[in-house]
Amino acid sequence: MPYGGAPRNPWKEPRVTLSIRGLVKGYGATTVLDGVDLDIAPGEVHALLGPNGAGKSTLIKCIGGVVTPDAGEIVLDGAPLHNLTPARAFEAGIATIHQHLSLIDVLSVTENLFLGQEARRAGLIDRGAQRRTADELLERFGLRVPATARVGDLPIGTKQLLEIAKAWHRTDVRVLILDEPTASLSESETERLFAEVAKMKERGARIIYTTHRLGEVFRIADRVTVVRDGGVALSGAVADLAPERVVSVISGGTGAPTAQVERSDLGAVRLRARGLAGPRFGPLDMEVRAGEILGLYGVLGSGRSSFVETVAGRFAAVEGVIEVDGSPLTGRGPARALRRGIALVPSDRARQALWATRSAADNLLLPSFGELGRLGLRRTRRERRLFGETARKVDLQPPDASRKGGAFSGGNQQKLVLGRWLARAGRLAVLLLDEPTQGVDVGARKQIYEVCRDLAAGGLAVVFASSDAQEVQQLAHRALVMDRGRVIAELTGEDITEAALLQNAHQLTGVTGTANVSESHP
Amino acid sequence: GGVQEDTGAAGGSGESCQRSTEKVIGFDYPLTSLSVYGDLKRFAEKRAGERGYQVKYTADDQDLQKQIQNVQTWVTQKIPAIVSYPLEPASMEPLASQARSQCTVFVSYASPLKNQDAAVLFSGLESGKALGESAMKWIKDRGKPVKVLVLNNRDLAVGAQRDDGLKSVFPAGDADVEIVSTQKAGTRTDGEQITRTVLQAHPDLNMVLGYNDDVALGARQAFLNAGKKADDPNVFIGGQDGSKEGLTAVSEDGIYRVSVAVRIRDIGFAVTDVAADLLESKPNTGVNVPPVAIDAEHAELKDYMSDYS
Amino acid sequence: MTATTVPGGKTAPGGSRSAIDLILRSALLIGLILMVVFFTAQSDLFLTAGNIKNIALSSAVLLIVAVPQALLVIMGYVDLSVGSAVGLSGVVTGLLIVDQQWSWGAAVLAGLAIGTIGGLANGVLVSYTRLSPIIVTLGTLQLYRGITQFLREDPPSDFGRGMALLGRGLYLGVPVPVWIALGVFALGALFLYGTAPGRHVYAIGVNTEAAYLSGVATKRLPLIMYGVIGLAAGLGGVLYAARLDSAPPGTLGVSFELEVLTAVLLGGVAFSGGRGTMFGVLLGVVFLGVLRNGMTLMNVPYFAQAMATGAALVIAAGLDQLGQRTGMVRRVLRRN
Amino acid sequence: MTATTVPGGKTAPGGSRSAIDLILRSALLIGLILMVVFFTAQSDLFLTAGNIKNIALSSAVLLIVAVPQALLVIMGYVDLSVGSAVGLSGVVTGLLIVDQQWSWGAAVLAGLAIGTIGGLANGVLVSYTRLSPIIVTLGTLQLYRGITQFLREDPPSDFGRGMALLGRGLYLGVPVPVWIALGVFALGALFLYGTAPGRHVYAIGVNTEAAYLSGVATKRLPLIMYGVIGLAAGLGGVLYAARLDSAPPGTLGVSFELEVLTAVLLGGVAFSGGRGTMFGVLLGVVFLGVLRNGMTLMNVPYFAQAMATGAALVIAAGLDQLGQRTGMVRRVLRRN
Ligand SMILES: Nc1ncnc2c1ncn2[C@@H]1O[C@H](COP(=O)(O)OP(=O)(O)OP(=O)(O)O)[C@@H](O)[C@H]1O
Ligand SMILES: Nc1ncnc2c1ncn2[C@@H]1O[C@H](COP(=O)(O)OP(=O)(O)OP(=O)(O)O)[C@@H](O)[C@H]1O
Ligand SMILES: [Mg+2]
Ligand SMILES: [Mg+2]
Repeated sequence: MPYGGAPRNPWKEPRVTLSIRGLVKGYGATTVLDGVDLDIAPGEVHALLGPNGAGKSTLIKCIGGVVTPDAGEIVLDGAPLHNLTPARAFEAGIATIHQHLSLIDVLSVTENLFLGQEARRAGLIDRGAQRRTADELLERFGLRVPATARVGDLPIGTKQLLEIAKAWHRTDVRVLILDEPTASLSESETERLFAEVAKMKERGARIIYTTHRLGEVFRIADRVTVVRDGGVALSGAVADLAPERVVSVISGGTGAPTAQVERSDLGAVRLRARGLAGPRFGPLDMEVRAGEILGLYGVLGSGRSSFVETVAGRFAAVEGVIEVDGSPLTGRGPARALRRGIALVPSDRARQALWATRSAADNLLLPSFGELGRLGLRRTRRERRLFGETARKVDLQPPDASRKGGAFSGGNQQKLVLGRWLARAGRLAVLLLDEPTQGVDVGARKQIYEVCRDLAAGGLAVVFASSDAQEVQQLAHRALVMDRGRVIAELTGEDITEAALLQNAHQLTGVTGTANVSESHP
Repeated sequence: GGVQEDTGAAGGSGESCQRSTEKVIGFDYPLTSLSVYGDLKRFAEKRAGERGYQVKYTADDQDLQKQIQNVQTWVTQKIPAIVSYPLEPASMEPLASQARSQCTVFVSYASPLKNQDAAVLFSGLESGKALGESAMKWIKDRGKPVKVLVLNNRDLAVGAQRDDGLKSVFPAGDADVEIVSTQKAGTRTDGEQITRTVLQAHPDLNMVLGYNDDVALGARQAFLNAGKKADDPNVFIGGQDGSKEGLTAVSEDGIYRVSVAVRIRDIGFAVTDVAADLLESKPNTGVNVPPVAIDAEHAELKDYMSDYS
Repeated sequence: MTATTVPGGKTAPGGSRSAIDLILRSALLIGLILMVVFFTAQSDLFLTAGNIKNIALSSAVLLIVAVPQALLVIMGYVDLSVGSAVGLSGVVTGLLIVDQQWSWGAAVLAGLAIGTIGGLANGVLVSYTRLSPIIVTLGTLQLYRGITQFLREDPPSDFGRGMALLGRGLYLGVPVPVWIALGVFALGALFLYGTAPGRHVYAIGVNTEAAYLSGVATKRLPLIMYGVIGLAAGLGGVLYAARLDSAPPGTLGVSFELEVLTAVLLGGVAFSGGRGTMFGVLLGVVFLGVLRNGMTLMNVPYFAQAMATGAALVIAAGLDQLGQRTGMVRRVLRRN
Repeated sequence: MTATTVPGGKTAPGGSRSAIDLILRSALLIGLILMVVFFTAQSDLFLTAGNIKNIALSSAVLLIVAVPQALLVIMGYVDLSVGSAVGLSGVVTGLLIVDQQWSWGAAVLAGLAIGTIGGLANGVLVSYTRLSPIIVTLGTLQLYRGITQFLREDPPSDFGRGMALLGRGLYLGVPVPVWIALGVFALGALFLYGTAPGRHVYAIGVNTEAAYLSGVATKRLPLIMYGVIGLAAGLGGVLYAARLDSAPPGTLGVSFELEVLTAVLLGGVAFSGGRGTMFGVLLGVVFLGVLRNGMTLMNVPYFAQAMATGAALVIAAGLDQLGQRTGMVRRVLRRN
C-alpha cells in the first residue's frame, strides 16, 4: 500500500494524458533533444527506445525535474508543469527510477526506501510505520534482505530492485518512469518487476519504460517511441511493429548482433583455475583456451562477479591457484594480474571503471601511458594516434579525446572502458568482462561483441559474466551456469540457447552439492 | 536559583592559612617558545635544589584557554604553591582567589593581580620605556633624522604593556623621528620578512624597535641580508628580554645596540624564593626586578651574559 | 539467495547503526579506558570528583562546537572559522557589557546572534554559491579575527556576577557549561538519529546527487547547519569569556578550530563525509580532555606533551581504523 | 548530434588539460592582475625590481612545499605536518653545524634526510594502514614540533658563509631560493603533465577503485609523494634557517602548513581530490605573496590585514568558481 495519504481512486480520473510538446534540451554546444513530442495515456506502458546517447535519459530527466528543458512543455492531466525539481515532481505524482542508482550506501534498506519521504510522528521518524511498509515492499519484490541491512553491502542487482521499490510507496503515482531498470537484473527479478509494473498499469499510472533489451518491449509495452538524432524516429503501437524494424531504426541499419559461430580451432589453455575459491564462490575448476569466449550465466548473487574479480586480483583467492599460460599467478592485486596479461572490464562502470571528470584520452589510455612514453616521458603524438585508432575500432561517439568521460552516454562509456584494454591487447592473455553490455544499445552491443570476437581471434581467452541469456547465447562459444558460487552446468555451441540457460539457472536453483560438473570438460 | 558560584570561600588571606608542608612549587610559564624559558627554568630549579623543593611546569603553548585549564588542574590538585605568568591577568583572578581560598600560595609573575600572595614583577611598561629612552638618546646623540619600524605584538598582555611603555616616551613628538611602519610580528621569521619588505619601501630605514629579542634579531638579519654592514653606525636595532642571543648580538657592538633585560638569574631565583618563603610562612611581598637597557658599553653586560649556560 | 550473501548487515546508521558503532568505536574506547587506568595509577588525584569536574569543564565548549561540526563534516562540509567566531562573539559580548553597559543577558544574546550571522554567512557562500568550504572558512577565519581585533584592541574584562555564574556556576554540583554541553550533545544525537533531516545528513554526505534526486534539500540543510555551528561557536565564545571573565581579542579561541576538527576526526567522523556518530564525537572530545589533564597532573614537560599528544592522535586513529575493520562486510568491500 | 568534434581530438591529452585549465584559472589570474595594478597605483615602489625579487624570495619556500602538497591533495591526501617538518629539519641542520661542527653541506643533507624520513613516516601510516591523512598529519605536526623543541631549547645560529650563500646568495641577480623554487615548480609540472605517474595522480584522485583495477599503484604513489613533500619541507626548513642564519625551535615554520594549504586551494585544487593544476598552484602562491607584500608596503594595520586577507581568499575562491563555470561540461557534471 503506497505510504502517504489515501491514494485517489484512479478509475475516477479523466482519461487525459501526459503529453510532452516540442521538448528541446542541449548540453553546451550539442543539442540532444530537438523538439520531441510524446503522449502517454493512463494505464499505458510506453517503451522509450533509442541508441546510446539518443537522449532517453535526458528526456526522462526533464520529466523528473532533474534538468530544465531549454524549450517545450510538459503537461500532466491538463496542467502544464513548470520549473520542476525532483521534489516538485514527486508531489505532482511523477516517480522516476533513474538509470544510475540513487541509493545511499551507508543507510539501511528501509531508510533508503523512504529517503526524502520519511514517515513522521511528532517531528520524529516513525520507524515502526516505515519498517512495516518496507517489509511489505521487500516481500513484493522477493528481496530476502533484512530491512535493516546496510545498502552498501548489497549486490548491485539487489540495489537495482530496491531503487525500483522506492517508487512503489511514493506519493500516489500518476507517472512512473523506469530508465533501464533491468540493466543489471536477471530473468527472475525481471519477471517480478513486470508483475509489479502490471499492477501499476491497472492503477492507471502512465509508465515510461526505457531498455536496450528489446525482448522486454514486446512483452510489456503498449506503444513504442524511438528517439534518434534528437527527434522521434519511430512511434507506434507494439502490435503493428516488427522487431526487425525497431532494431534497424534504433541501430541505424547496423542490425542486431548475429549469433556466435562455433569455434573448433581452439589454442592452448591460457587461463586455468584449480580449486579456486574466493568471497562468495568456489571451489571451482575452469579452463579457457586461446581464441575461446566463455560465458558465465546465473542468477544474481551466483558469484560470477566475485569470481572474475578474484581472477583479476581484486580479491585474494581463499584457496586454489590461477594459472596463466601454464604458470601460476603469484602475488595479489590487479597490477600483478595485469602484468600477467589479465584485464577486467568491471560491472559497475561508475564505481569501478570510469574517471568521470577526466578526458576520454585519460580514460582510454591510462594503462598505456607508460608503454607509449620514452625515458619516462609521455609522447603525445603516439598517444593521439593510439587514441584515434582505438576510438575508431570501438566506434566511440563522439571520438573527442578531450571530452570528459562522464559526458559520454552509457554505451560510449562502456566503449571507453573496453577500449582501455583493446588499446593494449598485444600485452593481454585473458580478458574478463562483467556484464559487458549493461545499458548498451543494440548497435553498440553488436560492435562490442565484434571487438570481443576479434580479441579472441587474436589469441586471447575471453571470459564474460552476464545476466542476459540472449547475450550469452550470442557471444559465448561455451557457457557455464553458476549457482551459489559453484558451476552447475556447462553448455557448448549449439546447446547454448536462452531456454537451456534459463532452465539450468532456475530449475536447479536450490539444489546444492552438485558442484564441479565442470571437472569433466576438456 | 540553584546556581551558585564555584570559587569556594572568597579571598582567603595568607595569615589565616595552614600552608601545606609538601615542598612543591608549580611554575606556570605560557611562552615556552621564548628562548629565555630554558635558562629561567634552570635558575628556578637551581634555587629549588638548594632549598629542597621540586618545581613543576605547565605546557600552555601560549594559549589562554589551555593556561586556565592547566592552572585549574593544579588548583584542584592542591599544589602547595603556584607561580603563574598570566597571559590575561583578568582571567587568572578567579582561579587565584579560588587557589588562595584553599590556602594555596599564589604568586603572580610579570603582571600583578588583585588576588595574590605576592608577585615577581619586571614591568613590561618599564621595559618598553627603557627601550624608547635609549632609542631617543641615540637619536639625540647622533642628531640626524631617523626612519623607524616598530615591531609589536599586542596579542600578548606583556606585548601590549611593552608597546604602551614604548609609546609613552617615543617618539615624544620629536620632529626628527618618522615612524614609517608599525607591524605585528610574532616570530623571528616575521621580523625578517616584514623588515625586508619595509626596507624595500624605505631603503633609508635605520631604526627597528622590537617587542622582544626574537623579532628584533629577525630585523637585524634582514639588514644583514640587505647587505648593510654589521656595525653600520647609522642603524639602531633594539629588542627586549635580554635573551642569550639578544645580549650576544649587543656584545658584538654592532647595529643591534640594545636589549632591555631583566636579570634572568634574579627572576629565576625569585620564582622559587618568594613561593618557598610564603610556604614556610616567612614574610615575602615579592620582588620587582627593574628592566635595564643593556648596550655594548653597559658595565653589567658580562654578568648578564654569564647567567646563561 | 542474495539474502544469504548479506551477513546481517545491521550496520546502517540509525538506532541499530549507533549500537554497532558503539562496538566499532570500542577500540578507541578501550584506548581511552587504558589511558584513564594509567593516569589513575600515576596520580591518585586523577579520579577525584574535583578533577573529573575539571576535565568536564575544559571539554564543555569543545563538545558544544564539535557536535555541529561533526554534522557538517558528515555532510561533506566543514567550518574552520569557528576559532575566530568564538573570539568575535566573546569579545562582542564583553565589550557590550563593559563599554556599553548592556545587561549581561542582552549582551549574551547579542554574542549568540553575531555567531549565528557569521555562520550563516559561511553557509550562503558555501552551499549556495558552491565555493570550497575549506578555503571560504579559512578566509572568514581571518576575516572574523580581524573584525574582532578591530572592535577592541585590548581585552574587555570584569563582567560581573551574571557572567560569573554562567561561566563558573554550579548546578547540582555540576558546572553550568557542562550542563549546556550535555544538552547540546543530547539534541545533536536526537537530531541525527531521530529525525528525517538527520538521515538526510548522511545521504548528502555519501551521495549528494542521489540525495537531490530523492528530493532531499541538499542546499538548505547545510546552510542551516552552518547557522547552527555559528550559534554554537557564539555560545562557546560567551562561555569562554564568562569563564575567563575577560575576552582577549587577539587570542580568544585562536587555533580552537583545529582542536574541534581533531576531536571530530578522532571520534571516527570521516572528513570525506558520510561516516560518523555522535557517540564517537563525545569519545574524541573526552579523549583529548583526559589526555591534556592527565599530562599536566603528571608534570610532563611541554615538548614531551607535544610528542605524547601527537603520538596519541596517531594511535587513536589506528584504533579507530581497527574498529572499522571489525565490520566483516566492510572488509570485503574495502578490497584486500 | 554531437558531431562538433574532430576525431582523435585536436589537442594532446596532457596539453589540452593544462591549456583548458589555464583559461579556467584566468578568472583568478585577472583578480591577481587587478591587485597588482591597485598596489602599483598605491606605491611606486611596488613594481620595482627590488620588490619583485623580495616577493619572489618570500614566496620561494611556500612554492617549494605547495607543489608536492598540490599533488597529494589532487590524489585525495594531504600533509598538515609540513610546518613542523620545516622546523625540525631547520633546527637539525642548525645544531649539526653549531653544536657538532658538521660542514654545512653535510648538515643540509642531514636536514633533507630528516624531512624525507618524516614524510615517509606519514606516508606509511596514511597510505598503507589507511589512517585518516588529516588526523595522522595533525598528530605528526605536534610530534615533530615536540621533537624539535626536545633537541634544542634555544635557537642555534650563526651558520657561516655556505649557508649564507644558500639562503641569501644571488645567481644572475636572482636569489638562490627562488632558483630552487622555480626548479621544483618545473619538475612538478613536468611530472604531472609529462609522465605516466602524473596521469595516475588524477586517476587516484577521481576514482581510486577504478585506478586500482586498472593497475595503478594506488598505495605506492601516495607513499612516495609523502616522501617527496617531506623532502621539500626539509629543503624549506634549510632555506629558512639559512636566510635567518638561525633556527628557533619553537617558532620556525609554525602555522606554515595552513599557508601552504591556503595557497594550494586558492590555486583551484579541490580538497576532495581529482582537480588541480600546477599553474593554479603557482598563481595561488603568488597571489598570497603579492597580497602580504603589498599590504606591508602600504603599512596596513594588523587587523585590517587579517580582514583583507580573509576577504581576498573568499573572493578568490569565488573567481575560481567563476572560472570553473566557464567549462560547460563541468557545469553539467556538477548536477545543473
Ligand atoms: N552531463 C552531461 N554533460 C554533457 N553532455 C551530456 C551529459 N549527459 C548526457 N550528455 C550527452 O547527452 C546525450 C544524451 O545522453 P543520454 O544519457 O540522455 O542518452 P541515453 O539515450 O540515455 O543513452 P543511454 O542509452 O546510453 O542511456 C549524449 O550525447 C551525452 O553525451
Ligand atoms: N554480500 C556481498 N558483500 C560484499 N560484496 C558483495 C556482496 N555480493 C556481491 N558483492 C560484490 O558486489 C559486486 C557486484 O555484486 P554481484 O552480485 O554482481 O556479484 P556476485 O555476488 O558475484 O553475484 P553475480 O553472480 O550476480 O555477479 C561484486 O564486486 C561482488 O564481489
Ligand atoms: Mg540513459
Ligand atoms: Mg555480477
